[in-house]
Amino acid sequence: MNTKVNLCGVELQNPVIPASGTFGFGYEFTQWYDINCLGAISVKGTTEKERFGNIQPRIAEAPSGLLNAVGLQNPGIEAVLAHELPELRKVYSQPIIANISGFSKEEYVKSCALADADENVDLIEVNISCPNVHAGGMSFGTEASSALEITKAVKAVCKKPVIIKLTPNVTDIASIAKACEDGGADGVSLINTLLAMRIDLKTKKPLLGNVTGGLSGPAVFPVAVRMVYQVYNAVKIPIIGMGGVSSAEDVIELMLAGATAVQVGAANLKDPCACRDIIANLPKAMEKYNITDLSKITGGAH
Amino acid sequence: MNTKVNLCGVELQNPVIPASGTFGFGYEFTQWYDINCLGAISVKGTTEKERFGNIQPRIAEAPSGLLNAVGLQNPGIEAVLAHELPELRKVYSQPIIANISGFSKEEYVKSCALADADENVDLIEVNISCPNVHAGGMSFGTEASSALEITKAVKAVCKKPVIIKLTPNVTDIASIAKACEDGGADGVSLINTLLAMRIDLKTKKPLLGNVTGGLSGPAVFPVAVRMVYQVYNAVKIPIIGMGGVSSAEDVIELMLAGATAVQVGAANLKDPCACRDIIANLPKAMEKYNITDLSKITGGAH
Amino acid sequence: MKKSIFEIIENRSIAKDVCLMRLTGDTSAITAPGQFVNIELEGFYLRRPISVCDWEYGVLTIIYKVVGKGTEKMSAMTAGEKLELLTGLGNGYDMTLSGERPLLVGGGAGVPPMYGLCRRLTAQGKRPTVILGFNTAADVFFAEEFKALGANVIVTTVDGGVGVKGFVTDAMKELEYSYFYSCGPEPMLKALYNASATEGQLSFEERMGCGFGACMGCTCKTKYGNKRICKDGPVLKKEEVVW
Amino acid sequence: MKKSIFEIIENRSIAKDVCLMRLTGDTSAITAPGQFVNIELEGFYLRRPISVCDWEYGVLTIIYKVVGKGTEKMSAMTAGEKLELLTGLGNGYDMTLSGERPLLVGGGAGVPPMYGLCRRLTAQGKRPTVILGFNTAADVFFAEEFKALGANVIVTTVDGGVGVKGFVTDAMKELEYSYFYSCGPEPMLKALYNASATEGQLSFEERMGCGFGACMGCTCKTKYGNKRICKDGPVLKKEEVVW
Repeated sequence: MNTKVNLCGVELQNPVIPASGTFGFGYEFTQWYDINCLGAISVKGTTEKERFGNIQPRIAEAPSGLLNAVGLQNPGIEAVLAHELPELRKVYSQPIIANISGFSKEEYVKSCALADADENVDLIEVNISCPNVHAGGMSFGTEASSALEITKAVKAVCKKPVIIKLTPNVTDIASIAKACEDGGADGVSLINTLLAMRIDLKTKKPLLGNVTGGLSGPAVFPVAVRMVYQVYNAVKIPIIGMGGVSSAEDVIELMLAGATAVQVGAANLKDPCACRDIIANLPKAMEKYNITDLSKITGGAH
Repeated sequence: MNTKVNLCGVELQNPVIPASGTFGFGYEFTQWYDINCLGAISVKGTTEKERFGNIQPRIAEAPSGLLNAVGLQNPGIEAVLAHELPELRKVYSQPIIANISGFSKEEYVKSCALADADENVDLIEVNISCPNVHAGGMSFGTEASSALEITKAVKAVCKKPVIIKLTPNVTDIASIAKACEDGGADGVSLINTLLAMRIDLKTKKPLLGNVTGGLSGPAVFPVAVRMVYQVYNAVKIPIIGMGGVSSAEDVIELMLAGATAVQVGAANLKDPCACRDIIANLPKAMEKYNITDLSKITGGAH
Repeated sequence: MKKSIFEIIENRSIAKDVCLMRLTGDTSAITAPGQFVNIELEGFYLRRPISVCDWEYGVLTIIYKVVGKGTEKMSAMTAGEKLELLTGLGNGYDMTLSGERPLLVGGGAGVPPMYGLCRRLTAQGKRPTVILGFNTAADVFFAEEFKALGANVIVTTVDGGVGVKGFVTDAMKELEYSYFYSCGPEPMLKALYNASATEGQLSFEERMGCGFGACMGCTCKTKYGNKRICKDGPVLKKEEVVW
Repeated sequence: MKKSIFEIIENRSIAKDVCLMRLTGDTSAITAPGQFVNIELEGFYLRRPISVCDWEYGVLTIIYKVVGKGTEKMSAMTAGEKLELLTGLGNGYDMTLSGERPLLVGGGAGVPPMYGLCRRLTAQGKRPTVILGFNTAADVFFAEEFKALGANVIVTTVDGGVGVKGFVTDAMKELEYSYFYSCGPEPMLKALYNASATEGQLSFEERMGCGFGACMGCTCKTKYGNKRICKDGPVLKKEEVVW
């Protein structure tokens, strides 16, 4: 039974990757399990400069999910490369995906070039879809033209595979994925969170400090399946599927829709052992559904 | 304690309205409770001609929600006006909202004109956002220009209030609401369902006959709150909020976001008495949150 | 139709992936065998529609197949736990058409509603023959219970492990009957439709949204127009079925 | 930190909207008073973080306020039911700094962690004074339990229904103490921060995502840099707090 997949030329022992922003820089999860069972890790979203992120509260509950408005809290690209990734490398030997956000094309280019030159980084995920920052972020991901522009600029300075992370808060995600492919992207990852909001009935004001936040968790899974399915029809580059994945069955469902690998986000926050358990359950689920080679099922529902 | 609200000049005894497609033509619900407790009823989506709708299966389960791809099954506008609404009127004396869909501007105009002339119809909801039909439907609702065009055309033949029902599957719902307002709409209603999909792991094919379907239920509620909040910032006309409403607290939350009235959809399918219970719980919830007049809280979170 | 709370009296496995649950509660809305109940389960948005096996005043018996996470959860419940049910859903079988010697055909998860029907028909003095179709011997259940009602019972298994080897239609060939009633997977219903010598009634399954006719999720075409399996069905007359 | 299943031994109301729950399970990951557990509840996506009141080998005591649907659901649970907990979360109080006569200040839902702390401090031969602040007499709980530990206990209520009328800081004025430990609503902590004559530790609340440091949902600024309330807190030293 084979769980190996090839993601943009990088072999993963299985397709399960903790999603950026739900796994820190990974090494703290060694308190829960040996993280070397993971397919890869997409580390916390990183900007050129250190960011504190948004004011509190940053978290709200939702039916079958949660809203977050963390706002890219991170120590900045140099600290990430100098301290966080070496710390992760001490306990982890599988691929590392840097996750880069920015507020201008120049910032994306600068951070990606630094990540590309770092020995600990295997792939670069470029987040043009963060809903929780007020300049840049998601705005680059809502238009095909700006998605194309960022992709081209980043690809010009990167030798490692570049994966563009897309927002679901658009009318036509397939056209944006196509623009990324046209710009030279090696892959796309989707979906980031759905822009959402809760109101505190006691104060009668928005519950989150940032007013809106990103909805993730099982609630968004059927939207993720649909978008991965649509994007698979539109592009030839690999897709990392994500959005509410919580079980080995969900991994298989997203791969059938068109994903080559799968990220697990909110589930890590509900259960620190989620990724380990999903990976452990994969062979059993494969057997149940008569799958012998996971790498062969991508797009099988088309 | 006042639960009355005024929706586009029509007084409702409370803001709770069963959403189109989840309540049939209403009269069958009298087997569960006296439907005269409702604020209004938005009846099954109606097209010019009779439609069978999509092939089976039309329903799939989802975390905190369901997908449907019914595809506007209905007996056609003439049969609705001649048989269904009179049947409803026998047992129901509160306002009736006709819900009109179409595949061309001409069809919308024709059906709306017939509804406008019918004595049983109090308001007209124009659905430019059905995700489950392959021509027309949602495509009119994903562009401000076509939303404007349909609105203008319909308004030209209607004396009764016209409410345009919007899709959430867009990058910028506020701009589309604004286009409807510019076209003379008396109100907007949102959100219709989120376009979604499930795959059957046994057959490895899309579970729904229509491939994709619309996600509704509590899963989408935080997206509905966000969109109602954004649209309230963009337009002055009343908003009917909907999307996963399941409790009196949800009604209050959507009204604080900007809704004048609220539709209840998926909850009717899980529990036939959902609307009755929400209405019965409203005074208690109002008391808990120090609300004496529901008509005064619209947009209170801004 | 009624919405009310039932309490589990017993819940046990009676065959491979098949459980029997008895509950106590208000059964007054159940008016005909072949109707179903729709069961709310915590953690699942849609209710689980399960056919009524039998009922009497205050007591409901259902038999359900464990096919997914919802029914798995049901199978782990124990006496004393409570469930919210919608009862009296669907049309059920019309018993007035049975004649003296009706044939009852149940396949797999379609066996349970035949029991409540068989009990009522025998109580009316009819002499039903019952064919119960399963895949293997491990799947067989309720054959003895049907015999205890006084019915003539034929069990079929696809692999021949018990009873007649083959499908339910293989056991029908030599039989004489006045009318037929059936419930089972669609291929079985279709074979039966073609093999049957008389008029009869067929109970269909479809993915349902509400279970009480509101959402049009389970509509199918019939010779008498569109019908909602949950409300206008699940039982259709042979004469109206469109395949 | 550990993830494991606990079984409820008892669960009862001890004051208005306040319940005490004792559970049996693996408490080995709990290393300091002031830590918390994160409880999974069916039907809710996020766990409920609840401070540890006290623990011993195999037995955990928590006291929680019923504030929403999750804690309402918890309050309806009974002995024998099981819950999945993450245990040993947060830093907890540093007891090495207490001195001989520490002051422990708990307000409302901040009272419980003071109990486990008080028991351990008295076991070390310290002589703690405990101030327990509530709104009204109906809200008061655990005053007798603290007295049974041998502590000097002062109760305050805002309306003066029991004990000293006013806030916890009103009861502090004349006291002598070597150090302070506190837990309670932020306005209380702030007042205490200003009124306190010594160094001390304050336990903060914030809306949490994960409860174990992964999501950065509960980060706050301190003089020693950004800290995650769930992992680097919930206890901060007075010297590092930024209001």
